[in-house]
Amino acid sequence: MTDSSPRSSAPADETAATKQGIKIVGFLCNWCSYGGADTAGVCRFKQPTDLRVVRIPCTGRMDPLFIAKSLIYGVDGVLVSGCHPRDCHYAVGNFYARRRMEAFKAFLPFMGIDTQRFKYTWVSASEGQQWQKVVTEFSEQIHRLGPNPGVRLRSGDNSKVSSGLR
Amino acid sequence: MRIGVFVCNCGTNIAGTVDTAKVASEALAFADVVYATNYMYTCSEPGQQEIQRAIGEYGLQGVVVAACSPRMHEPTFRRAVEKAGLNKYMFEMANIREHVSWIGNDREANTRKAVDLVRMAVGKLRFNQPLFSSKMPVNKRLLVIGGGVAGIQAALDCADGGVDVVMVERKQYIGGKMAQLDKTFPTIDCSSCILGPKMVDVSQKENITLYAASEIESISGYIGNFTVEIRKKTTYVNWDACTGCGACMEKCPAKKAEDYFNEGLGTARAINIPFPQAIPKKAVIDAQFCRQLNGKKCGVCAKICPVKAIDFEMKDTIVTEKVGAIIAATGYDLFDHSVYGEYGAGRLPDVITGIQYERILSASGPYGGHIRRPSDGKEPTEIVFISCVGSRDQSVGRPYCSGVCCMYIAKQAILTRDHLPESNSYVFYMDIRAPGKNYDEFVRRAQEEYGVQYIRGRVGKIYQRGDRMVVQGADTLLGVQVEVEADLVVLATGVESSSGAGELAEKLRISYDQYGFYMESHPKLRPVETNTAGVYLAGACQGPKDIPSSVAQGSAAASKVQSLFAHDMIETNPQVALVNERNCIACGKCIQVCPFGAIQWKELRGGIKKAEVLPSVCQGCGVCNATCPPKAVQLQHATDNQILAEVNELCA
Amino acid sequence: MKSGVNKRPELKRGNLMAVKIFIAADRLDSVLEKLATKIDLWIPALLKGDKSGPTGFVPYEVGKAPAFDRQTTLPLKKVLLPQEETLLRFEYKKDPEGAPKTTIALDDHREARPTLVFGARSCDVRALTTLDRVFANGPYVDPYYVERRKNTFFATLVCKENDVKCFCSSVGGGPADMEGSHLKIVQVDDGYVVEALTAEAQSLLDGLGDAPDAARDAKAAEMVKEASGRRVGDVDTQGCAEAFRNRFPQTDYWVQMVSQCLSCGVCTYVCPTCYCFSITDEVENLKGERLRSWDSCMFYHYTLEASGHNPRPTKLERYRNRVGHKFSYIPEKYEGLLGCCGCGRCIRSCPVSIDIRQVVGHLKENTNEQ
Amino acid sequence: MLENDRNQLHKLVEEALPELDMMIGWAESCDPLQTTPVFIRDAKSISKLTLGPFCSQNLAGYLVKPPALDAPPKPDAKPIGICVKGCDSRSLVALIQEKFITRDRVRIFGIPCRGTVDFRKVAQRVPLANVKSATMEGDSLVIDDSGTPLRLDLEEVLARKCLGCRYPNPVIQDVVIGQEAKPRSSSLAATYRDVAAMDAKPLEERLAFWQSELDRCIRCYACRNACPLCVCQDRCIVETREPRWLTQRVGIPEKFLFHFIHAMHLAGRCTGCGECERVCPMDIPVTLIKEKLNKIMEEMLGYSAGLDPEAVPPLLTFNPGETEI
Repeated sequence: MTDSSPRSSAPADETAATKQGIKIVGFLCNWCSYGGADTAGVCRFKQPTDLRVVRIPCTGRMDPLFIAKSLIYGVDGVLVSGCHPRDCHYAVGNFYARRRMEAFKAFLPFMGIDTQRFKYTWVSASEGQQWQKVVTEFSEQIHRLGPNPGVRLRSGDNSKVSSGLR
Repeated sequence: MRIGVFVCNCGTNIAGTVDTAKVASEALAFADVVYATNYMYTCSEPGQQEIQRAIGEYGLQGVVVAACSPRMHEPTFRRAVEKAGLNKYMFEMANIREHVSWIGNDREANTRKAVDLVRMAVGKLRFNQPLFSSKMPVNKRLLVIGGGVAGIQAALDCADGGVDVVMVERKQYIGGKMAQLDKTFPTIDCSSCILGPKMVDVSQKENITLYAASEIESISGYIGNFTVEIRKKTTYVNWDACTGCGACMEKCPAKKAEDYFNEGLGTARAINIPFPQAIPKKAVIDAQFCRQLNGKKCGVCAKICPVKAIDFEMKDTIVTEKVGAIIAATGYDLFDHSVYGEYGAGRLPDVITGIQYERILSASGPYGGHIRRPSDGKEPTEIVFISCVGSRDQSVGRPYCSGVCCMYIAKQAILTRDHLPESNSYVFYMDIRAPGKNYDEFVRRAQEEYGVQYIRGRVGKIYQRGDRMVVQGADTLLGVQVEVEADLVVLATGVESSSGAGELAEKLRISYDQYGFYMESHPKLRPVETNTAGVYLAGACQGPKDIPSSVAQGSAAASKVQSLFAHDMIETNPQVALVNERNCIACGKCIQVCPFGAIQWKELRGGIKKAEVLPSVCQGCGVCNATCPPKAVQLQHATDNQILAEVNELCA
Repeated sequence: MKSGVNKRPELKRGNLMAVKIFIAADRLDSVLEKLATKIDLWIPALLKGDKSGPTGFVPYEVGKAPAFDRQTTLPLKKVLLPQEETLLRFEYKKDPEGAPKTTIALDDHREARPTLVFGARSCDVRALTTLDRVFANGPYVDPYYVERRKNTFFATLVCKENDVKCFCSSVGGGPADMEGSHLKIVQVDDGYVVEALTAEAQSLLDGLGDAPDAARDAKAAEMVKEASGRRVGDVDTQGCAEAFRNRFPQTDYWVQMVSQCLSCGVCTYVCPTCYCFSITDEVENLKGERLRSWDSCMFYHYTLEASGHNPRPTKLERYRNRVGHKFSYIPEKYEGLLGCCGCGRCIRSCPVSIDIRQVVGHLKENTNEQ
Repeated sequence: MLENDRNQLHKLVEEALPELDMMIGWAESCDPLQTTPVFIRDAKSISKLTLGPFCSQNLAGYLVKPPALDAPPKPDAKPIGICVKGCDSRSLVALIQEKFITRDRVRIFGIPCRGTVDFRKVAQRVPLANVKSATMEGDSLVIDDSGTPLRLDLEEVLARKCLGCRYPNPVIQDVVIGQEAKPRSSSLAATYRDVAAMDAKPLEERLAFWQSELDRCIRCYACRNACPLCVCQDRCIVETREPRWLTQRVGIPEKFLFHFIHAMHLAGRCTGCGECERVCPMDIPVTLIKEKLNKIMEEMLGYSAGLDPEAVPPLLTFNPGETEI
């Protein structure tokens, strides 16, 4: 991607307020993706500024409930990134993570939470360019979705929906 | 908690696009932050002194530095706060350079993000706990898995240094692939002449215990304290008695046994010592071909053996060894070229592999060192070498370069000319990779002094015509199709990971790449270490390598082991999992998922079971923490509360 | 805050002529709408669409139909004792100069607005006598409760029919018990006869309707008479306090009675007299809140001590405590008043059909045999 | 038929009781539509044991809940007898699989099941206040509320989980009482009909649905405590401050997170017994949440919990090759 391309930055029609409001939390494994994000920085690959990184030792440490917690309480997007499968620093941590996150991803929309707000990916410490691409695309995706409404009820929005279950 | 925040300008690296003064002043408004400032170069000597001064002056109990990546300077700052009397884990870093100032030019947005990152770091720090390393003794014995040249080098280096070494080799002899080679590039010295003495050394060193014809059954424990079970495979010969006299081989009536050492070019006896210099020089019965073991009446060897070493009732036995470090030197295998239909799919008898050609060239080989072709024993005059057979070919799943083939083809072509001065050699190649010392000169000699014809291009087809073969290929430099009528074709089959490498990696709990080669800790800076502490790599198990590199790695791994063994005790990393027994429900899920076997059962009074982490084995990945349903096991320094605190700062 | 903290809220019974009105069934909604303009109005209502769904007390909204046909799933205690309430807010103030000293600002502002619960049942209202003893009568007076209590009025239904799990009469109440109520509601064929029992309540009825005609008045009186005469439940609670003390150490009895308990909080959360609470501080950066939230003595964490010791480690101790609390400790402390109103909710909602009537009923039997 | 089965159960339990530590089964309660679990240690109480469509409780959980969980059995302890329906037996398999209990610790009395009654569905047709008795006559449920006896088709008042039941017969048992029952479903589609209906709704509607449903949650934890596989019980992280996942607030986010925790901890382990939904006093379809995860596990990883005591729950293992899960 190039810096001159208008599409590479956040949509122009967005108000400054929404731009300011978007917060994406990134859970990055220390060995690969955190390094990849560092590499992207060292190479001065420009990225949107919405991402806030939490450093974890391994995606195997990633309990999907961290993602649930983030999205339920209104973080606008969650990005999890680790070592490529078979390159895990701990041999197999990302294999566990892959299953857990894949199942979680399929589960999220059932509860009414947009699955597009969550992404997991694999980026190695040397893939600065790939990291730039991931962050840029995901940030754009979240900007398109806008701020996460979370799950809070707006006032007066009580039992409007009846159960069609029994 | 009294927290100090230090925001680094990093010259203009950070201050150029982040308002560091504003970050510091906003940080000062956070709960628990009692001091915040920005500084030109926080990692500099005066910068560190500023942190230490503030710790003293403000009674700081925790420090946040907002600067570069923690992968860069976390150790620096940890040392700095430790010097000022804080526990080094009462420190957090906010990465506002690689993750902020260097990736965006919007000063306002960058500053906002930097403030958020500092807030998250402060949030996490509130839950930090001082952590302390513990010490445990080191068992100064080494296990070397694999008795090729890399393993031999490692074993001898360590044994010379006074380390007790246990060597396990799954074949009945040590020496590995190098023992099968005739000469070595680029010096053309005799492989067995340089390897032989080392093999003898292995057998004669008192502090080396050799288990040949043995495999690793299981490995448990951790750095400094591994327990290894070794399966000694049935040889049907009592090696304690066997003198290697070879009388049994001479009389054995089963003469059509597979000759593995000669790569199937000849035949062996069912009871066999594969080559005269074999170490250990002990006979082994091949159960597949032995008449006695296949229900026929025989037992000739048992009758002839002067020391009564033959034991047809022998079974596998398991021995247990305790070691403090492990070197994996399991070597490589060669690509099976039968997947290439264009090269005859393994059906043309005179299309052979490079290693078979080594055996043909070898004076101790099946043809006594005379170059003949396998089909009819005729001396070849036109010989074609084809490089990159199973290397650099995505279509067969081998996209990597095997690194050694260009060189051994050149060597074999030179030797061919030495043996058969009238012969012509042709080499079909893609590129010539000869980056070692004197390597390129060597290849040039083959071309210029020995008249080997190098043709840049792939071979499209080989087929039989009369008693010769037609090799059709392209010369991409001339842009023409070429055809060579050859008596013998040698395929430079590529290097692939040793069979069973994956299973062994799982026993060792180390990772391996998609081709089965073991993963080093860091491709540049930790090339012989693995991510499992106490397990090191040597030779081609880590990736294709030639002899000098393998030997260098063997020595490198040995030096790693010796530096480990220079300590009587080792310090453990305290960033490991810890079980809160009160919350543990003994479901055992952590034990089930731990990639390192670092969690075990512990029994309390009354038979109540709880999980227990072995801090010296735990590598700190946190899979257990993510898995534990009541979160009784917490990864220190990345606890649920710490991660939640960071998330909470963003939810607020 | 200081005034009236030591005495039980006075619920004056007016000497005035009783004021009665009739509300036709089809006018109920408009009457409630009118009432809601005078006072914060709560009604029992379906919490989920279908007619057999769970019910509870909710703030009235126009168009919301009250569910008078059966006892609510959840009790009305949350009107006085919300499941979660902020007791106070606090904020650390840092010196803008960066000096390490911080000061703290507290805000315990609260507001109790006049509230009417329209359609309570006598068991629910009677249950408040227990809560009053704990929160209002000293020695520790809870201002949050007291202020709401003083400002809350109850229009109570005379119970037309009870189910097999009701036992109000066994614990001192009854289907027509108006103890603590301000208005009495009698359901007649085509509407409701509502009668003010206190002076304050009388003003609430102003302009809501006319007096019932003689036939309806007579019908209402007849229904009240029927209900007053109805004895609901046959649990013998005489001497239960002492019987409990005897049973206390008999583990076998408790094993036999409550082995099936799941240790969940249903019985306590649906109980109108259970008031156990927890207090936690929730802090975000410099600001925080002190929360009071429902807790349950059936939970392990309720009695978990900081040391890790738990005096009631299993459901047996916990369930025993619940029974003891209602049928022994409270009566012994408060002149024989039982800590149970006989509403039967704990029986109705128990996932494993534990019946507190049996547990209490057997307290006295064969005490020595067990 | 039911009578015969009950007699058979009494007889078998009578024979087995001397070798048992105790027998866990169902007994009648004060509510004709619901049973209560009963723990039988002496022969004279055997007659309390009952069978039938009101035996809704899943008894498997009693084997592993505190205090049993905190005190390991003595080596010489006798086995525990337990009655299980098809769905209950899967919970038992899961508990054996996770090594909470050994197979030889339990003597399993398998009860082929024709479905259990959801009393809330009965309540939609008849006010529960006066139900004096409820009995089965063929495929009908006869309710006596001291008026004309009301006849309800059993199918109409079955619990939701029963409608898509694939395993009415116990998958593990020592003895079987009565005749084999016919599965109501043999396909994923039938079993997960409600999940599919939910999936078909737009995202906003799903969110509104769960907001409205979970809004009623009072965090009484009955769903958790009734779950035979919620083995943490008193150590559950929804109540702990260390670690502190949740506050005591009763806002929608807290309730969402609570139910996410419950669901994720059961992912790949839930056997779909429906206890969480049955016990909910607020009538929240909490099992539906787990059904979705069960469906994901079946479709994505080909795993169905509680069928194979030797299997490893799918989230406790991995397969390096599954790049396209």
